[in-house]
Amino acid sequence: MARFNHRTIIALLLLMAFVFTACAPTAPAETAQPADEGPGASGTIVVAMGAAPVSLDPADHRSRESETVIRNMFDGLVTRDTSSGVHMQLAESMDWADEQTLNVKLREGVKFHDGTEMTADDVVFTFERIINENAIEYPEPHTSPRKGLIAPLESIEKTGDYSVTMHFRGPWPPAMQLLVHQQIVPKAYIEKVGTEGFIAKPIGTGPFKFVSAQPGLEEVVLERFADYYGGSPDLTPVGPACVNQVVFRVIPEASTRVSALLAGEADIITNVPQDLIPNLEANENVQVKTAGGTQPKWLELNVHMAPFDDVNVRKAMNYAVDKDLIIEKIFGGRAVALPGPLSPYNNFVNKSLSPYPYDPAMATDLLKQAGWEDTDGDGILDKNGQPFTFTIDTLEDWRPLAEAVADMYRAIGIDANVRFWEYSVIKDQLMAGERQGYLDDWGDSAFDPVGHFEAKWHGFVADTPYGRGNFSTYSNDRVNELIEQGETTGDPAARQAIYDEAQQIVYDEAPAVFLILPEEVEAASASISNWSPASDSRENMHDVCKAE
Amino acid sequence: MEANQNVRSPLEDQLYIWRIRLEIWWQNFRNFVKALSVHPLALAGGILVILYLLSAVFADQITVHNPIQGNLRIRHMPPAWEDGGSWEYPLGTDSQGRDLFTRIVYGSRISLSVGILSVGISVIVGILLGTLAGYFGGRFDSFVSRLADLLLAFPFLIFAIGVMAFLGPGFTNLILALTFKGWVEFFRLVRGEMLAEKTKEYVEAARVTGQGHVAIMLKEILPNIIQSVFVLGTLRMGYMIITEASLSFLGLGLPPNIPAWGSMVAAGRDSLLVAWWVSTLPGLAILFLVMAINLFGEGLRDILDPRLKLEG
Amino acid sequence: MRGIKILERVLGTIPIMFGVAIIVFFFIRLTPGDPVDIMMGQGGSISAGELENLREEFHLNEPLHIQLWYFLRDAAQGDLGYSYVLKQPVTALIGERLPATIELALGALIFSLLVAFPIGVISAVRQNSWLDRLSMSTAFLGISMPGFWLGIILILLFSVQLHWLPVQGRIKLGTGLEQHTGYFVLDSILTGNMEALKSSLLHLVLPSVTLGAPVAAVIARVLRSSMLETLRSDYVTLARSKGVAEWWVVIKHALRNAMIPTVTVVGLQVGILLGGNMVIETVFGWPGLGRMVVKAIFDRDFPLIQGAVMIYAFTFVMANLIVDVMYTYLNPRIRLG
Amino acid sequence: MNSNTPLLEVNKINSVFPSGDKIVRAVNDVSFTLNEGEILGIVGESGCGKSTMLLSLLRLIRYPGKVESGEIRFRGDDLLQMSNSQMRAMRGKEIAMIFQDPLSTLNPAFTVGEQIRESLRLHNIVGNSNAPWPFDRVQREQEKQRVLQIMEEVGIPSPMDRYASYPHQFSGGMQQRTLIAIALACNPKLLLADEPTTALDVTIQAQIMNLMKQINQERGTAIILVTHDLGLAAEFCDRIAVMYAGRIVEQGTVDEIVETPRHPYTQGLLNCRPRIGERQQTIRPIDGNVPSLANLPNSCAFASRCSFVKDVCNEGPIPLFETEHGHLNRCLLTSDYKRLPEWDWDSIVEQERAQ
Repeated sequence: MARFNHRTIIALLLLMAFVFTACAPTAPAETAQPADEGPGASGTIVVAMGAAPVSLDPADHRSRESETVIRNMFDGLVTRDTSSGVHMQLAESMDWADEQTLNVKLREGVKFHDGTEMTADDVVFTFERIINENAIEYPEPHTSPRKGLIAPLESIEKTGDYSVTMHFRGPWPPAMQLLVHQQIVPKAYIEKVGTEGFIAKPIGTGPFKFVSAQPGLEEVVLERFADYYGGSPDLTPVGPACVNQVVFRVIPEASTRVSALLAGEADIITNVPQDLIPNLEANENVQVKTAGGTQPKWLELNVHMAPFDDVNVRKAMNYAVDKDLIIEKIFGGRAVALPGPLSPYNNFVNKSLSPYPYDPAMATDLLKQAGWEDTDGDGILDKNGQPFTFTIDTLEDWRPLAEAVADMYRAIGIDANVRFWEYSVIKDQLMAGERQGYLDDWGDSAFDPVGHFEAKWHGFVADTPYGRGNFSTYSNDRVNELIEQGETTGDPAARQAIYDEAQQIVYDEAPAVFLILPEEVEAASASISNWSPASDSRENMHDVCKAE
Repeated sequence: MEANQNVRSPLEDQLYIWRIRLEIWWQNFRNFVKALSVHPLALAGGILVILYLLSAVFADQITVHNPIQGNLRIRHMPPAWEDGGSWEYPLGTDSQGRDLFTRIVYGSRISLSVGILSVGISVIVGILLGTLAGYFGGRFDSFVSRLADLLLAFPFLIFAIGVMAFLGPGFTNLILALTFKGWVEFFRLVRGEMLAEKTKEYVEAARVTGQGHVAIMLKEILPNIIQSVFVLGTLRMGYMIITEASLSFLGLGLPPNIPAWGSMVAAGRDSLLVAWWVSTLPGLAILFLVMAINLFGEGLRDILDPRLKLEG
Repeated sequence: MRGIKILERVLGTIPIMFGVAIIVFFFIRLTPGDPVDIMMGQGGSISAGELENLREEFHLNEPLHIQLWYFLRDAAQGDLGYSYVLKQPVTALIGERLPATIELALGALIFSLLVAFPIGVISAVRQNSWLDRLSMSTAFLGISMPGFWLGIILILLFSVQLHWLPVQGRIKLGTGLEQHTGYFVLDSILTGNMEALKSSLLHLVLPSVTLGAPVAAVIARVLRSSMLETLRSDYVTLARSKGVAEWWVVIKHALRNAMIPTVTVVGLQVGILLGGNMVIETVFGWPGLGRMVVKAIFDRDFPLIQGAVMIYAFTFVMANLIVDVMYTYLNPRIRLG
Repeated sequence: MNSNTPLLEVNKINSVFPSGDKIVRAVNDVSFTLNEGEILGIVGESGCGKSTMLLSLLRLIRYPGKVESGEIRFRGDDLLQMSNSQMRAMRGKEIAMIFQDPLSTLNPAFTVGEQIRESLRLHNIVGNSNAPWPFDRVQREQEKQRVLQIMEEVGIPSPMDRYASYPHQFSGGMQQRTLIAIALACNPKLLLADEPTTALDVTIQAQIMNLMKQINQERGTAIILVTHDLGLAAEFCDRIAVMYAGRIVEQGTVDEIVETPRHPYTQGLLNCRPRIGERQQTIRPIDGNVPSLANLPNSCAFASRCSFVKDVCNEGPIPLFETEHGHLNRCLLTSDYKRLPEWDWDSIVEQERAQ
């Protein structure tokens, strides 16, 4: 009797081990094989990112991290250099036949990673795969999430082996800026292996070709593409990539990323926490670089809920925040104060606007005009018996900024405190106008008001992009009208005037406290050369080299 | 004199009884303290626990600064004993320039109540269900055990997020999230011990003398089991306080106007290289509290446990 | 006889798994937050129409019980659906990430047992000696410091300062390890790839220590208190009177009986090892299931959450089953419950 | 080792337990001798240190207690001077011990057969292959046969299928037989029995006593039986020593102790034992209770309860007086010191105290 249970126990344990492994159907996949040393190329660069890419299919994602990796494997018709703007890439030349049709002349002799040549068919296939309904068949037929980004594109037709014509529903000034974010995919290859095969082993025209990827894309290994056509002629040096292998690895915890850099396990790390920058700068074999940020921060006030229904109160809230102190102390000087609703780096920013100065006295006066005074001497402003309490809702990521702002409000007698939420939970309550104030950011990677300005400051209109992120429930008819005009006027000067006026109105009505725009901070080991952090979420590894 | 002595009114009887009880209680307390003094560690533990309780109760009297109001100009000031530190902020300041000593003292209020409440509720529920399940067995036992398995298998984080999402981040929701699974451990421990104790002779002896089931459970078996429950309870106290840190690590922490050690440790982690004290000192506060509770518990156990006494 | 009971418990896990799945099914759907909206992220403009057809695609518009029916029907055929965000079949994702979590949990369990048993036994045998005090205070350190704090400190010390151990990840680049089972240590042994073995073990050290420390602390304390009991028992005196050597008395007679209450506690700790390692996986960049579940929960990626939760439930219940079997094996008096 | 030296010679051993600031003198100045094959009974109320004395013989007193002084000569060599490993070789091989509550003394986690076999393996009774665990199958088989044989001897029915069952599956009597089997595994010369039958009911008690009698006669194993039941000791033992408050107050052959008890305590014990057959008998209990071992008077410890107490009893330590040959007792009155005028009382007391 005793012998019997010996055997069952051992049998059971073996069963356990087998079950755990059996239910893990991993096809024998290669981990990062050392790539063959291409001519003149040297070494491997490890880029440590804070979050994992979602997909490697250029048409099936909307995440910055995915774009960071994708734009090293795939090139688009045009590309952008953060300093010098948009340049031709796979397109040789582009000209507008009229405000709604764009003729594109493709570069010839460009090869995909599998050696096949890129032609007009691939470009047409790429864009149709984005704008057609249910064009992506894996895992279930669905439309590309990027369709909205190029919504005005009505159709695209092949006009020659190396030329295509794009037809738009109306004038679309930001066309160039937004085409940068659409990359060309190989038609023949996708039709052969299907989307499932494509995302397992992506083929593109970029400087690097795909080698392998860990589950959930925690680690993506790319290898130098020897016969790369050289990239955009305007961006020297033109030619194949400098380094032999690039690995994008995910390290979610900030201090671990920094430690990985200091320990030499990572060569480049992204979104470095402000507090750790002094340490990195002090270390001689580490270099820290910053680039203009694209995530402006606001504290949006609910304009339909007292006390923020009064414009004086909203202005006072702007005057009460010492942005320079926050920039100097919390961001170590690596941020700029927001002049108004648009980020200073946006092409159509209203240059006449300057940030609300820090003037607590003015703030107190404005509040007094609005009827808020500390009548019962308890240190908190009150109005007909009601104390001025203000709960700032935000995400844990913006904890330091939120707490600093709350401190400053407490200093002028507002009983302010902060609550951290999960975005998906708080979003519905914000849209329903149930909350007082929400501190967050809104991406502006296209440096153009379209896709950014209307989502924040246009009144909310269901089933349209207008006011999708408008948490202050602010709506001004004139501003709405101006925004709609701005989207369709082609002439840049006219657009500038439209947006200037819109920004002025929003500035004066102050539906939000315009806070700061932190810079993108990245760090790399000293052995890395000609690398610079990109603010439009593209870690351009094309020219980056690593001295052994 | 003899006569009226036994003619006492019922009230006087009650008083008399209460006086006797008081005396006995006082007697027990005195030799308890005498026994405690012999056991140095327990004494140290006890004093530390009392210190924590005092700091929780008299937080505003002890501290000078406001625990919530920050001042960015004195951000990341090192503790007094390091260069750059000043005795006005003995333990330095955090990333918002708030005095760390004040926040830790106020933090004891929250963390102590988080620890005590969540462990307390878990212990009570755990013992109640564990005793019944272990003692009676049968369908009730298998039902509760399967429920425990279910809860144990239910990822804690989903429930925590659910609670935080539904009711918003806050103190009571945190307790709810912690006790949701907390009782399972005590349930399984008590059930396991009850199964083992049930087969022992003294339980049969008690049944033979006609004691009811409830009496047996409470008077006979529980005193023996309370030992390991006590050990696990004191360990879980620290664990509960730390879980609050993990929750704020994932973005679900308590709002900053409720200073809690867990969120302080989590918030300070990024600047460990630059300002080690912001995250470490609240962590040490947790450490000493857990250590104090365990040492005091250890001493209490040696004093109260009859078997550990030497004969004679 | 006992084998049948074990089989009973194994089959018993199926209802638990589905029970958990169904509870989770309703729980996450009722929690505020809309997966499609999160997936769309913030940037750029997106017409609500597109949101609508995405919801259509995920059957999110149908009433809950219909959605449940879809889920159960597919799950019965082993198809747990596709992750909304990662657009890969859930079974594949979990299958790839589960071994990492289990390898870390096993590493932590082994570390904690290797540390807890000697400390527990010695501090009981040498009660109130300086060794007892020292081991107990380090045990407290293990209990009271949050995982991420300990992890970051260990990284700063052993990786950044001393360069002894790697900072993060499961293995260094370029070891050319062929994965068959997903367990790197096992794979490197199977394929005889010594370099990969060395690297995967080195990468396992710090995360296992961080995850295992609180578990070791608890086991050490419980083992110590039960050892104190058994060392005082009569059968230990009998063993001594038989002429058994003192250390053998402690190991064979006292420890063997002290294992009984300790095993239950170890069983509970296994739950923490599996469920609680999301924080450790985040700090050490360990591509485990825990971290993926956290992201899935915040993304309201329902199929992925359900799939992962069912696997977690299965592993939890299996771990408890193993503990119960060990409990009856250790304590002959209790028949398998 | 010639035949006339006694098997065991215990000479003024003292066992003490420091607890807090007081010192508990559990065994003080106990001396006695035991010859080959002889059965000595040690009788006394519980708490008089008899069990501690037994454990002291095997040096099994748990820290912080220790055997402070004295000699324990087993076949000539003093056990107290032996090294630990030598002492371990003696335990179980030369001197074995059985205990009062068999259920809590048998290890609940191991099978009965296993616990008996362990003694054999410890002292390599059956063969001596020091092959490690998996390869010593042959020796284990032999040992198993030996165990089955011993189980047969101690009267455990059908040992084949009882070999692998666990202690909690045995009855009280069966468990005690197992303990005896464990003790006899290595055929020791001396068996220490610490109230072996107290936990058993009378019928089983008789079986166990007969078993021990049979072992004594067949194997010549000397036995020290510790019990509080004077009647049991009277039937079973050759000589009896009465212990009170850590001291031996009377020692002698069974007949001397039963017929002519000298010490008032022994007489008290005899009186409070119901004799079968006599109808109305008044049992006169000894009132009062044993003084705490922590603060023992150095004078006669029984004085407070003795009905013949004189003030001289409380003056100083009472030496052992030999009334008949070998019949010692520690009471001034019964030795009737007045009847032996020629004894210089003071010098005897001085001399005794001087040792």
